[in-house]
Amino acid sequence: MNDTTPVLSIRGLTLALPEGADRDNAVEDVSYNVARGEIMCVVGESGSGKSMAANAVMGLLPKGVRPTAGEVIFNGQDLLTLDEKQHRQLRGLRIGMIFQEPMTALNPLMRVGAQIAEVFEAHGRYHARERQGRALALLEEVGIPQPERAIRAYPFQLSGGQRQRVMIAMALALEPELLIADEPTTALDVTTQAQILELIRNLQRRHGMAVMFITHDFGVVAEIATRVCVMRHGRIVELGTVGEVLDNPQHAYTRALLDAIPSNVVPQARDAERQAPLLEVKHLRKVFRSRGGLFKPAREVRALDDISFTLAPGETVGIVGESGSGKSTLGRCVVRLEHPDSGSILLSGTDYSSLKGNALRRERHRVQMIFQDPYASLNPRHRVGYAIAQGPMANGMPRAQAMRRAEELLELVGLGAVAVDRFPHEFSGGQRQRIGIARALALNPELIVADEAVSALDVSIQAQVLELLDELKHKLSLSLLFITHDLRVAAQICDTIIVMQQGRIVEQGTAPEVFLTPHEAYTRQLLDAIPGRAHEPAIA
Amino acid sequence: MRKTPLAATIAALAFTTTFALADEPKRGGTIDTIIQPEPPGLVLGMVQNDPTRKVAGNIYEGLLRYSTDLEPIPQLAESWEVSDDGLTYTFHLREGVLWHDGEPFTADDVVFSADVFHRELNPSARAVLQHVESIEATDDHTVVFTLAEPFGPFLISFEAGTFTMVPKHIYEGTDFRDNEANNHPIGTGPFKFGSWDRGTVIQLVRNEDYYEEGLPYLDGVNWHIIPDGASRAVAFENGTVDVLPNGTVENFDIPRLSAMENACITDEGNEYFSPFAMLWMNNREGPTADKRFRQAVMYAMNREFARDVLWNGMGQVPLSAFGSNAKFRHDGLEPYDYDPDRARQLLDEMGYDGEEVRLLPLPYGETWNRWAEAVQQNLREVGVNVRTVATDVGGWNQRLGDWDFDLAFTYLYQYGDPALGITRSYRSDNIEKGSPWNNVEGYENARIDELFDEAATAYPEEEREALYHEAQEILHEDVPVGWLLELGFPTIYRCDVKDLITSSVGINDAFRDAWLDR
Amino acid sequence: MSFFARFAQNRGALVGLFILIAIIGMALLAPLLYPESPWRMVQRPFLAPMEVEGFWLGTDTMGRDVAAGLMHGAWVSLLIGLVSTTVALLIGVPLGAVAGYYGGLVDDGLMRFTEFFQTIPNFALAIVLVAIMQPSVVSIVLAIAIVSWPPVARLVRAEFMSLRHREYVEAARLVGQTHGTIILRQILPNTLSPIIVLASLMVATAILLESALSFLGLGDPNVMSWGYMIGAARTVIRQAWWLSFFPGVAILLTVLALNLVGEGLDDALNPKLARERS
Amino acid sequence: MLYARLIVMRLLKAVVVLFLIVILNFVLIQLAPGDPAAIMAGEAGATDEEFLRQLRERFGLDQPLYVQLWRYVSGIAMLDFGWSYRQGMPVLDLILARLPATLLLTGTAFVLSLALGILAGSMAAARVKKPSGSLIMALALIFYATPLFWVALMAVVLFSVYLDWLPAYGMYTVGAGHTGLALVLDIAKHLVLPATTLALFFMAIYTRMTRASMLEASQQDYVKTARAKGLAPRVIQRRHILRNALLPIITLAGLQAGQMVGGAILTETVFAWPGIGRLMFEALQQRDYNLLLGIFFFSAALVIVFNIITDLVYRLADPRIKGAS
Repeated sequence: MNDTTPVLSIRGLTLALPEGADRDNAVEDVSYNVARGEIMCVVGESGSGKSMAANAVMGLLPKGVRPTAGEVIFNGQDLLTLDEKQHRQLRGLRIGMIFQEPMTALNPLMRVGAQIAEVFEAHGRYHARERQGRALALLEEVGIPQPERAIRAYPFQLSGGQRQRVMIAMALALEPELLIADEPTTALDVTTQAQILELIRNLQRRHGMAVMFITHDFGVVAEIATRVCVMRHGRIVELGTVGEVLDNPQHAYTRALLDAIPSNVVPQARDAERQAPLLEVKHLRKVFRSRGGLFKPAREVRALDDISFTLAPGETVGIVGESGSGKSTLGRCVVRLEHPDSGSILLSGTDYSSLKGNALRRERHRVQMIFQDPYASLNPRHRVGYAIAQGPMANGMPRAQAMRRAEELLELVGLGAVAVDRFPHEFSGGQRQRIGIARALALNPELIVADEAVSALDVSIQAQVLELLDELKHKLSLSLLFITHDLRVAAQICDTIIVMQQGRIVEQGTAPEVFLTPHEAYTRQLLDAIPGRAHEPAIA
Repeated sequence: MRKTPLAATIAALAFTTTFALADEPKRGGTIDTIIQPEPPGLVLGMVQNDPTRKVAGNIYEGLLRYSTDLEPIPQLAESWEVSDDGLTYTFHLREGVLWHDGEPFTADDVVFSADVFHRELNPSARAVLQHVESIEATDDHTVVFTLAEPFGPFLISFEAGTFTMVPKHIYEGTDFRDNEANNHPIGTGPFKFGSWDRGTVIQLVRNEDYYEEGLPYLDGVNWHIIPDGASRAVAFENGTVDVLPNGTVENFDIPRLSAMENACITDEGNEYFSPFAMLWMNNREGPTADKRFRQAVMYAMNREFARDVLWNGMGQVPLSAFGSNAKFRHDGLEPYDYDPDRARQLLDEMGYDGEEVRLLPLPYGETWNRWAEAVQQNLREVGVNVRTVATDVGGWNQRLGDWDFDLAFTYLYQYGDPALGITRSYRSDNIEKGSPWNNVEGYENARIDELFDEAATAYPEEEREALYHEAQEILHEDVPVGWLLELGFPTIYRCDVKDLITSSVGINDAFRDAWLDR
Repeated sequence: MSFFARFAQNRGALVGLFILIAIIGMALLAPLLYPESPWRMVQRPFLAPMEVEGFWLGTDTMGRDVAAGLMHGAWVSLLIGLVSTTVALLIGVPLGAVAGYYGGLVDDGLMRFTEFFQTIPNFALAIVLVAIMQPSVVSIVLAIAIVSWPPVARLVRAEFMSLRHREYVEAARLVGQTHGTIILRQILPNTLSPIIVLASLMVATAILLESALSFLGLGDPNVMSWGYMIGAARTVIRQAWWLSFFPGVAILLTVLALNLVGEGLDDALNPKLARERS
Repeated sequence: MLYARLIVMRLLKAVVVLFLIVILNFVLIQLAPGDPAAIMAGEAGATDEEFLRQLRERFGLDQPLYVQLWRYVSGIAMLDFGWSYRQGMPVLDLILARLPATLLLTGTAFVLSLALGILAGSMAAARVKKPSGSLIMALALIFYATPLFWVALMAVVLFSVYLDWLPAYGMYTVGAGHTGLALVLDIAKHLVLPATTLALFFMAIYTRMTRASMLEASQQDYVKTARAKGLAPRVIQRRHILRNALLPIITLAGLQAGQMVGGAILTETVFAWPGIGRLMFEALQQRDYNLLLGIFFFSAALVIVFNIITDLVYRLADPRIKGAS
């Protein structure tokens, strides 16, 4: 079905970064074609330069980045030679683009309909009155529920998935020959992601567009791509059809990336010796009330609704759910960053949920946490050694001893003792997450809560950190409450998995049970939505 | 009975002659001038502050006016007699005078004003009235004042601002201060109250029924309210206003403004009040309690410099407590010339140890601030440790009233006679907390009290002179206060405004005779 | 890139720094170059600039050397600016920190208090305070501080609000650090950049405020500040433009310099850039 | 209706704030040295105990402080602001007579500064790193750094004295007897200098704020979206960047209201503008407590009303706030 005449042809493209950047070129000598009717996936980890070529196509290169070699041919025209005005005539009309963050990509102050109509206006299409009608038709096509209402809505009134549909509607408004989608599903929940991918695939088939799809996720690639271009450090590592690349990767890097993807092979559940539970959560409830104040009626969100489970010493329990499921609130309640409304948390049989003030502060060392964001979890003004040592010091350990402990821990997480005197910004994201782990270990906690501890990391790094956690788990017989939105990650490391939805536990069981023989529809839905799952055996 | 109408007639004749020499007055036109600050009210007698006197002096009248050499001129009183014992004063009122509301002005109004209105409301009038035993209207146009004992300055106390004639038919039996009419003052003067646009302008309009034939020449006077000194100067420069009454512009602007084409300047019209700048020195405690220190201050200050730089060379450096146009001035005293060495010597003698001396400037504008800075520097240069304490009017009043100062600037009016203006600052029975206008410095000298008492009631004038001379010698030696300068507050006006200043109260009743040569 | 390199990228900031150093130099050199009191009447009044050698900026209404006043005034103006800003920070930072860190009712109460101060017109309040306390360096500094702390409190509060849920702050709570330690060691250091930038602008505003108070006659008569010089020269602005011109320019340059430096600091310390870099 | 409820609630809050302001200022003023009676006596140049006693009794200053406070507060509750000691008029009359002038001055200056500031700021944002953009910013910085009263003085010297284009002071030509359109033009002419002077500083603030805010907004994703649509830069600048950039400016403008009333004190003094700023300064000097308190009450009320208006405008401009409820 592929029409082989390329709509877009990138040849030997080199884009120079401004002086002082960490490398000379954003992309170097990149060549690939995107043909009508195909979805070309550009894959790479952060910093690979995968979006740069797309920006060059759109004429939206960041400040300071400029082409130094090569050409970008679109319909026989070298886009690099166009001036801003000529480029503008192509944008929206013949090339459409959708972005990663649907939350911020729409003007918050304009109604959705007006924003779509703007595309027509920009290219002088239709009479002003007709534009709303066209916009409505587009909203219908991208499957927004109640399009008549949506057209009058402001972006904040729509969900993330709906906003991404609006973005797609805008990009498709003038039936462009080329659609560029820059990580369009990364910010979405897995089930929404599946729907959007489905939508893009359908629209692409219906309109016969060429699509350039940029992503970091091989699962998405497997789901949608016709052809794949793997990039690393601004260079193309591998280029081929989806089958070639996924099933028979030629380059070591591609293989490494594919290997790093958490697989479907679920490790056997360890026989948790049935001993007294370390953590007992009983009937935990938590309702968030937005302080409506004078004018807004107070709104209630049931973040936790009668949650009960146990965690045995040395066990890893995974909490899985989409955003809004209450999984993070659960974690925060267990570490006592939030206070539950009712219910109890017992730690080795003693009540941990009713402690307050100084009593709580003195007991806090028993439960520690590994945070999600490697950038926000370390104080940029504190040296790494101090960041780790401050826990023991706050609990009465002399400074010198605490610093020695920090050195040991940094050795343990594989950073080396020299790291103590360095600042967080000198480390990469993966390294920082190791520091975060070291900090959590510093107080010899009975329980560690890991809240999306690997979600912000690139797949390859993610794999390394998971490996470290697994290793430490065995070495130190850690008890872990592992919170994630990613079922595959959970399956890798957890003994037991709890699936949450809207503050309730939907299903819980051993990892193989939940992953391979789910009982509940929602769990199945989650599993089905995992991108590339159909392709999984091939990848593995 | 000594009859004085002759003197009055001569004075009046003298004025008529000056008029005759000038061009024939022209009728019509409105004069724009400035009032600063905005007066609190326009009912003279109820309010006696300077801006009220300036504006309302053209609405209200007294029994007498005073020429620039302080001789009485008839106003509402056509003539008057004084008994030989100096105890009975008989005033014959002008007939046919109407209040602005059309009611006739009679002797009853005079009695009411003096005996009821002023006794209740007016502290300056009270000071004079305490010498008065009775006031009677013998007929519609004759009033007799009987004094308990002779009071030398009695005849000079009838100036409109102090002894205003107010309409009995409006005020009698009412709460004076809450009277509705206060918003629309009713007088007998050449101008009627027109309108008052708060913060902007007070307009006076010609009194068509004025008893002096042909007067006033002007159709009206607009008193503009412009709070900023620089803007006031600009208003004169760009022709918006024609007359800058004394004290309305900063001294530094005066040379420039008076040098303008068609601008005239006069320092006449200050004679009645003769503002006298003084430095209160606290006689009670601190270094200033020592006579030598106070003398040192007199020698340390360069008063000529202050006059020349700050007052444009206008005004007189006084010898001692009596100003140059004060009656009974003693000319034979040795002046306190600028002599820093003498000052240092005196300070050495007394053993001044560098104790801090607080200096309060007068919070009435920049000139006074500069002056305080100059005095501060003068004193520092002879080794006095001075700290200037800034205050606003409220703070200044309170500190003086509480005697919480070492040195403080002020200026006081002389009111034409030592018994009215000068005595109050030195008599020991005038030491009382709470007022910045009495014997604030706390000077106590029994001989001085005696001399001033005798002089006030001595009769006739020749007897007073000797007493006052002795008093001046004592004061000159004791230096109870620093005598800084007799201020020359000039009035600046367009030269085509004619016959502006015709009495010793200057602008306060200036527009009666003024006319525009346009 | 080092802090100074980032700062120096902003050419305006360099110019500002240069001017500021020059002004500080003036303040420091004043006692050496003009050991006599600036209040001394040393020459004929109203000497125009360059008219007499040694009096390059002329003399004022009383024959005092304008140059001497300007140099000594630099010291006073800077001091008033710095001290009042420090006092304002001492009020605003703790208030904002406590409000932002604890949130809830504490925050509500403190913010109502702050809003209350912002409802009274700033300059009017300053005037009243100086009038009540009577003009002196101390009362002026206090008045300026009292009217200028609310923006500090708001800024610090906003920073604390955004930082208190940072993961590193939560981590610090989890390891058992006390609230005091967290406020002082974890959050406060991270709010310093915007505070420093704001403070540099506040010094400038304070100098302007002082001059405005002096203009209305509410300056301290014992110290020669630039504001005093303009206030005193205002009445003779027509005769002697230089008397208000030079101190006016001095204020202008100082405020300008402080603003430029503030912008440079903002560039160099900008938390957003820092976040991107890290 | 949401707005009605909002306004009612805000007004209730305002009453509390105003009440507190009255009490605070009442106490503050009592701390000032001197009292109105002494000052009025002082102005008369002569006084005696009797005179002071009369005045104090008349003003009620002989009562204990709490009685005075209670009288004042209960008066305010009935919208009775008392009498001005010095001016001998009801405070309310005095203030209402002066308020329009201040509203006209600050209102004009506000609109002027906001309009020009936003215009200049968006021009500078569009010309970032170009000489013309830098020039705008340099000018804004200079206006920002120049003392307000100094500009006012210079403006008078230049435009009134040397060029004689504009009147130097006052609100209208006294005695000219203008009516109707002539009066409006006359007032407009008098308004030019004070309003411009007052506006300059605030214009500088808005210019800088607009530019910064627009540069920030232009980094937002939705601007990239708009560019991807092929919209012309002009349209993007206006419809996407400026509109979003205006939100923080509305907030700032609300906060500046109080500053502007404060700035009006200086402007009104220099230009002899008969507004309440000047009246306040005079009342303070005179220790005219009732008048001063009344002015504080009104200017605070002005600030509050202004804040409420800003809030409403913000709500109109930002649909998210409305929708959140």
